[in-house]
This record gives sequence, C-alpha cells and structure tokens, in this order.
Amino acid sequence: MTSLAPTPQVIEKAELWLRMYRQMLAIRFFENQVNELYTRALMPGLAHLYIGEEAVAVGVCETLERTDYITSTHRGHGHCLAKGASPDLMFAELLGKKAGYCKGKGGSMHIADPATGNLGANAIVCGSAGIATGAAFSAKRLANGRVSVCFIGEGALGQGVLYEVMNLAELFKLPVIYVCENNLYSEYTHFSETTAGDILARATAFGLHAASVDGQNVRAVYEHAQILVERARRGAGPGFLLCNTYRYHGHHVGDINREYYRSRREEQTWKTERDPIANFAKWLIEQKVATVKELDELSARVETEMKKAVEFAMATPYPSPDEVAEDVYA
Amino acid sequence: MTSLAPTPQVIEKAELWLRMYRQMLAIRFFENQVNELYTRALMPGLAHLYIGEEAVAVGVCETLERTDYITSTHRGHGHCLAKGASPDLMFAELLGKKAGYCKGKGGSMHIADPATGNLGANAIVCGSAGIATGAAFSAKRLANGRVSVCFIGEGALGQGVLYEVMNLAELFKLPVIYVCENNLYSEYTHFSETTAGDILARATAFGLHAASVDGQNVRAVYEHAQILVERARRGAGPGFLLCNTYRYHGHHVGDINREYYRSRREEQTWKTERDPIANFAKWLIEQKVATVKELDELSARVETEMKKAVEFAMATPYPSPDEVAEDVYA
Amino acid sequence: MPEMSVTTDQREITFAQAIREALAEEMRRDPTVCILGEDVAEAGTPFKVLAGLLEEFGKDRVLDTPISEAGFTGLAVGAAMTGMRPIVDIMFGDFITLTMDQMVNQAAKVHYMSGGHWKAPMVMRTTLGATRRSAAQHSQSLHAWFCHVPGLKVILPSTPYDAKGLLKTAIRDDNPVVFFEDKMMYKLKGHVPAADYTLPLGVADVKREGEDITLVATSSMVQVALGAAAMLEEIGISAEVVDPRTLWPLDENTLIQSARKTSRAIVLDEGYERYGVTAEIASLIAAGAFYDLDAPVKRMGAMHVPIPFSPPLEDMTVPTEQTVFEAARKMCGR
Amino acid sequence: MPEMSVTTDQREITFAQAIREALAEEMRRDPTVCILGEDVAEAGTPFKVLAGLLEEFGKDRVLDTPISEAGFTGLAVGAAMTGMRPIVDIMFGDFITLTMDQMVNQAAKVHYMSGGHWKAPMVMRTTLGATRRSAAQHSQSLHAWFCHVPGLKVILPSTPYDAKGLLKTAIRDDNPVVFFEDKMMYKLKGHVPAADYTLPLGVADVKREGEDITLVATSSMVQVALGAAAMLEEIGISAEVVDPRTLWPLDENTLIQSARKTSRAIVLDEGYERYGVTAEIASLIAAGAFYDLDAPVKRMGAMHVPIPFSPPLEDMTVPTEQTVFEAARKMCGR
Ligand SMILES: Cc1ncc(C[n+]2csc(CCOP(=O)(O)OP(=O)(O)O)c2C)c(N)n1
Ligand SMILES: Cc1ncc(C[n+]2csc(CCOP(=O)(O)OP(=O)(O)O)c2C)c(N)n1
Ligand SMILES: [Mg+2]
Ligand SMILES: [Mg+2]
Repeated sequence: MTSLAPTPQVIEKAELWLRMYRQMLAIRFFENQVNELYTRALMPGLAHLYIGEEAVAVGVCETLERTDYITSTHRGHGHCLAKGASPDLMFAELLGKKAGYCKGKGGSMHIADPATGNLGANAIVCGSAGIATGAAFSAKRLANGRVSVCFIGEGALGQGVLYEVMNLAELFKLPVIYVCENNLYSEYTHFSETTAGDILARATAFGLHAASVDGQNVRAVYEHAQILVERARRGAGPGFLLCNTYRYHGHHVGDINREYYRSRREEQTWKTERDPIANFAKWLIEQKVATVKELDELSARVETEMKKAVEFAMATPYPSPDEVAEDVYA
Repeated sequence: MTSLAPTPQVIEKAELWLRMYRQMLAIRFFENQVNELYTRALMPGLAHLYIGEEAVAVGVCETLERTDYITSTHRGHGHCLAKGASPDLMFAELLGKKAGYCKGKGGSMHIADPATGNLGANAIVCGSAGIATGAAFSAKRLANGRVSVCFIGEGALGQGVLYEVMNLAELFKLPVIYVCENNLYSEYTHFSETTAGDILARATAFGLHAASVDGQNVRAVYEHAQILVERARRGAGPGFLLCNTYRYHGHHVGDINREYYRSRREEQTWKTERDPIANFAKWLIEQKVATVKELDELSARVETEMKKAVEFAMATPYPSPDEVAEDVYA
Repeated sequence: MPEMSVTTDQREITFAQAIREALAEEMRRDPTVCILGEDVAEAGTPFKVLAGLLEEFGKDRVLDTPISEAGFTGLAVGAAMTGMRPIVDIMFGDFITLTMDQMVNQAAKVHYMSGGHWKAPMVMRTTLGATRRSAAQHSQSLHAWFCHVPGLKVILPSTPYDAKGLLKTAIRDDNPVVFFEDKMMYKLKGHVPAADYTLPLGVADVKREGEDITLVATSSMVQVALGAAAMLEEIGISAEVVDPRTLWPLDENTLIQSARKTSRAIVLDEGYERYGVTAEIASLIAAGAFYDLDAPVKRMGAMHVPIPFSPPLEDMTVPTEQTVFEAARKMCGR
Repeated sequence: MPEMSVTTDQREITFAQAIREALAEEMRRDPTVCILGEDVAEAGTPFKVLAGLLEEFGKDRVLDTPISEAGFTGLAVGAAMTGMRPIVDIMFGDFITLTMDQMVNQAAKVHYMSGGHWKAPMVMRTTLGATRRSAAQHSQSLHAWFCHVPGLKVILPSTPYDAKGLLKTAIRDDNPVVFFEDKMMYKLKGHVPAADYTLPLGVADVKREGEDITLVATSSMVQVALGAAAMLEEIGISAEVVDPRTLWPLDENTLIQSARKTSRAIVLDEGYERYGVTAEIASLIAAGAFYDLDAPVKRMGAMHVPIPFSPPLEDMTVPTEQTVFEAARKMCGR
C-alpha cells in the first residue's frame, strides 16, 4: 500500500472537497428517501429525482456565496440542497406540510428559499430563465456583487425564451450563468432527436462565454463554474456551462419501465463506470483526503440525517384550511 | 463610346435581369404612391415602406416558383409584389376596399394571396416564422416539391420563436429559407443595441446553412438565394440568408423626423451610393442589356401602371356592413 | 388497440381510448392528419393517451417535437394553411400560455384577415383540471381565454362518447379548434359505439333531466354535477344537468330553456370563477331566463388562488359534489 | 417636461402627460423603479408617452430592449423578486400573447407558490383599443385574460387624473399589476392636480350620477358612456356612469348599488363581449341586484370578429355613443 502524503493543493482544498462530497451524499440520500416515500404512497403527486447528477449542483453551488442567486427546475432537489437548504423543511414541503419551505403550497417543483438565494424551482421548462436573468439585472443595478445561476435541463434548449434572455444578458452584461444539465433525455425522448446543431454554439452565437464539462466529475464542474462565476462577478458578462450528465432513475418516480426509450445497459454503464460519488470517493481516498472508514461513517451520518428529516416531515401538520386564500397577494 | 457586345451569360439572363429590374421599379413606384396617399390623408392607418430594400424581395422571389410559399412582415408590399401580386388589388386592400386582396379586412399589414403562394404579411414581429416553417412541413409531407421563404426583419432576431422553428426545421429537414433583412433599425433603435453576438452564428448554431449578402445588389441576392432554394428543394434542409440593406424612409409613413436615431448623412450615403435600382440600371447599361432610353421608358410605364392602380382602388367601393361578420369561421 | 375488437353496441371504453380511437380513425380516413407534440411518439404522451399510434402511422405522422410549444404550434398553423390537418398536443393546459400568440394572433385570425382566402384547420388537444397534486403550474383550467377569442372553437368533452364524437368533428372542422381533456378523466369508462359517428359542435347535452334546478356543468364538473344531483334526489330535489360540450359555438338556447323550466341555475366550471366561463354562462342565463328565475344564478368555479400543492388545500379550491349539493339545496330553500 | 411648471389646481394635462408624470415622480421617489421595453429610451415609445424620461433618468433606468416581450418580461419578474421595481412597456396589448407564461405562470404565482416568501412588485403597462385602422393584430383589448388570473391586479384608467393616481399606486404595489392604456386616449385632456396624490385600487368612481339607468363602463368606453348619457339626458333619461377603474380588485359593491338604485344596467367594455369583462360584471350585477332589476343586464363589448382593417367595418365592431344611447333608450322603454 502506497502511503504518499496528499499534495499541498489537495490539503488546501481538503475541507472543500469533503464538504462537496458530503453535499453529494446528502442529495443522493435525500432522493432515495423521496423515492421510498413515493413507493410507499406517502408522497402526494410525483417527484423528479436528481440521482446521478449530484456533481453538477454541488460543483456549481460550491462556487457561489450564500447571497448569490440560483433558479432551478422541476428536477430541483439537488440544486436546493446544494445551495444550502435544510432537508427537513424540504421534506415537509414535499409532503405538503405547513412547516415546509413554501408552507406546503409549492411542493416538489416549487421549493424556494430566500435565505439561501434560491429563487425557486420551476415546473415550466425554462420557466426560470427570465427570473435568473432578472436577478442578475438587480445585482448589477443594485451593485451588490451577486451573481445568478440558472439551472436548466437540455430540454430547455427548445424554449425560445432562453435565447431571448441570453441576448438580453449579453447586451446588458449581466452576471448570470446558464448551467445546462444535459442528462441525454427530456422525459422519454433522447436529446439528439430534439436538438439540432451544436449546443455550445447556441450560447456563443449570442456572445456568451461558454464551456462544456464532464458533469460526473465534481472537481471539473467546480473549476469550470468558478471561471464563469468569477468572470460574471467582475462584470465581464454572462456565461453558459454545459454539463454532460445522466439521471439514474426515471423522468419521475413513476417512470419505471424505461426500456422503450433507453437500455438498461446504458443505465448500468453510467451507474457503474461514471458514478460521480463513487468516483469522487475513490479520488479522495487516493489523494489521502479521507479514509474509506471516514467516508463510510460520513455516509451513515448523512443517511441518518435524511431519515430524521423525513420523520420530522411526516409528523408535522398540514396547513389549516384558512391558509388556502393567504399569500395570493403580497 | 465602347460598343462591346454583352457576354453570353448576360444575354442568357437578359430577360431575367430586365424582369427583375422591372419588379424593383414596381415596388419603388408602388411605395411612392403609398407615401403620397398617406400624405394626402387618403389612406387609413399607417404603412411601412420598402423603398431601398427592393433588391432583397426581388432577388429572392425571382428564384421561386409561383407555387412556392412566402410569408412576409409589416413591411410587406415589396415581398407581395415580387411574388407576383397585382398592384391594383393591393392598393384596394390598403384603402380597405372590398376589391382588395383581403376584401379590405386585412390592410397593409395582412395582405395575403393564395394565387401567388403568399401566406400573408404579418403585423407581429416574427409572427410568420411558424407559418413559413409549417408550409415547408406540408411541402415535405405532401411531396409537392415546394419551398417556403420566411422574410423577417433583423428585429425578429429578438423573438425566441425564431430559434424554436429553426431547430424544428433542421430536425425535420424542411425546405424553408429564413431571409433576414437587416436594414439596421427596428423602429427607432439600431440593431447593434439589441443584437448581441453574431447573426449568422445564430442560424448555424441550429445547423442551418447560412450566408450573408449585400442586399443592395440584386444579382448577388439572387445568386445566394438560388443556392439555398436549390438545397432546400432537393431535401438538404433549411437555410438562412442575411441581407444587409437599408430603408430610405421612416419606420412607417408617419416617421418623418428621424435625426434622433439616425443621421441624414447616413441616409444620404445609402441613397446615393448604394441605391439598388440605380446601381442595377448602371450595370444593365454597361452590360448592354438595355439602353438608358429603354430603361427610362420602362420606368415611365411602370409609374403609370401604379397611378392607374391607385385610381382603380380609389374608385372601388368599401365592403358592405354585413360583411363585417363574414369570414370569421371557415 | 385491443378495444377495437369489441364491437357490440354495449361496448365500454375509457376516455383515453375514446380519444385514441378518434385520432386513429381520422388518421386512417385522411392522410393529411398528423400529430405533433412532446413525447407523443414512442411514449404516447405521459398520459399514454396516444399509445399505439406511432406503430400504426409511423414517424412521419406522429412526430416528437422539442419542448417548443410556440414553435410547433406555429408550425401547425402554417401546415394547416397549406394542406395538412395537424393536431398539436400540449401536454398540460398550463402551457397554452406559450402558444397564445400562435393561436390567437395567427391561427384564429388568418381566415378573417385574409378575407377568407386562407384557413387553418388544426386541432390543439390539451388538458385541464386540478386535484392531481401537481401544484400551480400543472393544474390550471385556462379554457376561458380561448373562448374569448373570435376565430377559435373550444370543446370540453365530459364522457368517452362525447370525446370521441367531438374530436372527430374537430379534426374535420376547417377552423382552429381547441380540445380540452380533463386529466383526471382519462380512466373514466363509458359507452362508445363501435360504429363510426361524429357529434355536432354547438349542441348541448342534457346529461340528466330534472325539474327543480339546472346545473350547467362543463368537463370535470359534469361528473360532480351528476353526483350532486344524485344526492339532491335523495332529499327530493330534482336536478337537471346540462353540459354545453362546446363553449364556442355555444348552445345558449338549451341552457336558457333549461333554466326557464327549472327557474334556478348553478353554473359549474373548473376554470377560475372570476372572469371565466361561469360568468359568461351565468350572464346569458340571467338575461335569457330573466322573467323565469326564482333566484340569482349561482356560479361555482375554481377559487381565486393559484392551485396549492398541499392536498387538503388543493381539495378546497374546486367545487365538489358536497359543495354543489349544499349550494343547490340552499337555492331550493331546503 | 414643461407641464410640470403649471402648478395651479386647475391644471389640465393630457392622458399621456399624466402617465409620464406618474412615472417620473415614482422614479424620483424610488431609485429601484426602472423601465424596460422596445423603443422606450430615445424614442420614448411610438406613442411618445415616455418622452424626456431617458434624459432625466439615464440609460440605466430607461432601457431599450430587443423585440423580446417574453424575455424582458421574464427578466422583470426576476428583477422584481430581487429588489427592483421594474415597469415593462408592451407596446400593443396584442403582444401580451407573448408574455402570458411569464405573467401568469411566473409573476402571478411566485408569491403564493413560495408560501409568501418571494414577491414580484412589477408593473406591465400596455395598451388596448380599436378604431385606429391598425387591423386585427394591433387593435385587441385582451385585459379579460389577466383579470381571470389570481395573483395579478388589473387597472384600466379612463381619465388623466385616474391614470396618474392609479399608476403611482400600481408602482408602489407589491404585486404584479397590469395597466392598460387606451391608445386613442393619449391626447385626452383633463384636470390633474400638481400636488402628489395616489388613488386606491378597488374603488370604482361614479363619473356621472343618474337615476334611471346605470352604465358601467371601462377605459375607452367611459367617454362613450358619458356621451351617450348626455344624449339620453336630452330625451329625459338620467344615466349614471360608473367606472370600476380597477377590474381586479373589483369594487363590486358600488356597481351593484348603482344598479339597485337605477334598476337597469348596461355594461360596456372594449374587449370581446363573449367570455369577457362584461360577462363578469353583468353576472355580478344580475345576482347582486336580482330583486331590484327591471330588465336583464345588457352587455356591450367588441363584436365577436377579429378587428377588420376597413374603416367602415372597424367602426361597427365597438360600441359607440349612438349604439349605447339606443340600447339604453330601449331598455328604459322609450
Ligand atoms: C413548457 C413546458 N413544456 C413541457 C413540460 C413537460 N415536461 C416536464 S419536464 C420535461 C422534460 C424536461 O427535460 P430536461 O429539460 O432535459 O430536464 P430533465 O427532466 O432531463 O432534467 C417536460 C417536457 C413542462 N413542464 N413545461
Ligand atoms: C411582437 C411584436 N413586438 C413589437 C412590435 C412593434 N413593431 C412593429 S415593427 C417593429 C420593428 C421591426 O423591426 P425589424 O424586424 O427590423 O423590421 P423593419 O421594420 O426594420 O423592416 C416593432 C418593434 C410588433 N409588431 N410585434
Ligand atoms: Mg434532460
Ligand atoms: Mg429592421
């Protein structure tokens, strides 16, 4: 067994790497609980799991300050957690409980949290692109140094409003980064059937600084995001980060039989060869940032935390009937 | 005085060149009459003159068959005439008369003519991009060999739906060509203030075959359009033609004082140095396709034709009141 | 499509099957009919309504699109103008927000603006209805917007029989037609004859005859009204349930005559109550049955709130058998 | 802005000036107020309503945008959520079709969906009204759509005084507000005090008192109603003209009380009559004044046709002083 010490760069960032690893675990265990809640018919409606894509949310959000903004998608739990939300209040929201982030009114697809700069998940594909761009507009006008990150799936490339706001962002030189998670499918259709031309070119055509990255490698995501965030923050304008990734589960928790649109083999390859958590763990161990045992313990702690969060959410009450008409107007 | 004979290529195309010249004159004289009708308060509403841009409509439409489709814009008289419409029925439409192309119900911004494949002018910027793409979809499905041309101003580059339909056109390999007339302004704003990045790149990013051309040179427009039309017709997919041009008049007939958004000098330069008709006339004479006298006579004939068309339109009646509720449903 | 083999006149099929049959029959009948939408091909839509159509009609007629509601709706307008009869599938009615320009400024107006020269024979199929725990952006019933627009026709079927007959008519219609399906109704079964039939637009259907009160109900609210009518019967109130079936054209006369007969009316629709369908119908009845009404026409639609996710809250936002029963009982003075 | 120097209480300014003053005053008062739209800066909009604002407030606060109605409205939603108070300018009301997703699925719902955590204090200014010979895509009055949507507020001013006071309130409101201006009214003059004032939302204004019939009228129809009322006076009919001013919130009570007093009501609005504003108000009055009405409530809106270009046809599509006069006379039995 080799016993080389970790390199200085690794030591310097050890805390960061471990935090990122922890966040990725948090997302995975959170989503496992969601899946279980659904399977046990304890969750109202549906949910879209982020499992497999953890490195994207974590890699990007770790480059942000708490006061920076994000907008998210229907597949939003990962972004939300990575930006710092509490699992217990998230589960409460998923169950429609009053203690939830949105008092139960939003549910899985609308979690929002001003405390962590989360402007909200969005159930309209690309529905938050305008909002994220507008948050960057405010940041620039109010000169508060914030940046705004707009998470979108590659399906959102079909929505014209994306091109409208990228054009606006570049014209106004706004500090916004569009992070496109290409997980190969939008619902049950492969992206190549719906996406002509070249994805990055669609951003550079509007003048954006664009880059592509392996979305299963959290360090790579982090490094690329850092460059775009730094550029945006110093006023150099908007960026676009294409993250190539994969969702392990169905489009939503109820999408079980998937063979008609993608093979089990394909799923298996991604899971075994390109798992962002397993590969990151391997690297952390190789680099002596942590031992197997330490990582196992961390994993157990995070899993327990998620179970407790679910228990909290299950026990907490629904909103009372009179709340239905509250919050329509500010 | 040199007396070289015209080259064989020129002779071969002489008829074509003269027809194109005639069409350009027709547009210019048509629009002059429109301006006069407005000035004399004889025309209801407003109109957007095509003067200065004649080479684009003519150069493109001369590559099309009568059965091919076009869609047009608020600045649509030129496209309409170039595709073969009759000035008298157009004037009747502009005056809201029953004899007009749309029985007076459409007016300047909605002239449509099935006989010449004109799917209609459109008062929504980029409003016809979907329609033109759909016509190409029909052409492909019905295998009738037609192509579809979508005229848009550069202002339409701001509308997201353009990118949606370009993507669809490329995915479905539809025979549609988007002809973008960059006349530098959308209403009172210079295009550089509203258009980030690179225009051609916006089309190529979606996989379209794209080209840029001097829109004041009708032969150049014709040649570039021919390539794209030919490609589309043989099933090679959609194209995008950027035509750089200029409108001599205001955004609409009432836009008289324009110095706050563009200089008289700029206008003067385009008019004197880059006039598509004058320059084409010069070339026709140089190439011995026609003499000065012949062109002058042609010009006089066309002008007279337009005056007669106006007279017809002035004399013809308005629709009767009961027609108001007709044509709502087919 | 196994249901095709059942040919007796007692045949019962689901609402989803009825839709699918209508589409398949019209596609067989007319080669210009095609379907465009997100996940309509292999997946047959998330609601599986179109399952099997790809296999029968192929990729040229059942086309998966990018997530570009405006784009493919616009494409359909142009295709309709030039010889096709496209059917666009807008997965959730909430997404019609993205198609309003294509539908309202283009499709609805092209016939009129061109002086009758062009027409746009297309159908938009989309959904409505809450109580699926889908929250505010996947639960709206926005059909009132389209009803407001001249040039469009608007259909809201409430049974498999109506769905099939009206959809076939819509596809053959030369105008842009919007067809709203209640998401919660896809599994509802009902009698649908195996033989070919169509139903006319603009003809209301009396789903249940009664004497004491008229319940005008659309789409999802028809079953609610029938349930309430059954409850009312138990306390001796005879309710008539009238389903306009198409909101434009609208069979005013049948609605008004029913209200004149019963002298009382409640109008039920799952769209927002304010400035919606219930307002139009209530004001027509209030005027048309002015001299016969014993009580003001009552309107019951969705509560004026974005649809909440939380189940106990969501359930409060739409009329139920119980709330309709109570309103009717009160109106009848019991 | 030369009109600013007139400070007597008799000051008369145009509708356009009133709008501009409201904007300028609020922009001075609150640095987070900014304006986004097409040709709003140097050009001050095609209607010249914003002339001078760029000069006073600069390019950072009066921003020309590309022709991207969805994009810049969406941007405004996000800006509103994060500390700005944007005002978006949608040149013609017909183009709101392009903004429906941003306004309805985003702006209107974000406060509720987030459990009250985020809010979107923004104003959309846009136009309505026909008879400008602008044809079907530049003449619509589509405000009924927004009225149908919980989470939005909708204002339709009919005088310079109302316009200024209501716009200032709209800008200070913490919700998304849509403000519809009648294009034909920009040159209408009226009294507007020089001193700062605001007007509350949800309070109707009786523009003229009367005894025999109530004319409820919005926006462009208020002047029509007043003209008709003057004609009616000559034949001895006293008409009350009530302007709701804001359609959401809606001052139901004032409308109903007026109808109860006069026992007859006509509701006038330039939107399409079918499934529009007149339906909502007529059904409210029919129910609220049920026991006091001598005749069915009459609705007068735009004819159910796309607005035609041809002047003699276009003029037939909207209510006029003459048609309102005749309807009212008939209703009063003359
Ligand atoms: C405007 C709109 N159209 C359609 C849908 C239905 N829908 C929900 S998620 C989805 C696919 C999104 O794909 P992608 O953006 O790649 O995200 P992913 O689910 O892969 O994370 C679709 C079509 C929607 N929510 N919004
Ligand atoms: C969707 C939409 N937004 C705004 C307008 C108002 N408008 C009419 S023409 C025009 C400018 C169009 O510019 P461009 O496309 O360059 O065409 P050009 O007038 O230069 O020929 C604008 C903003 C419109 N008609 N439609
Ligand atoms: Mg995807
Ligand atoms: Mg231009």
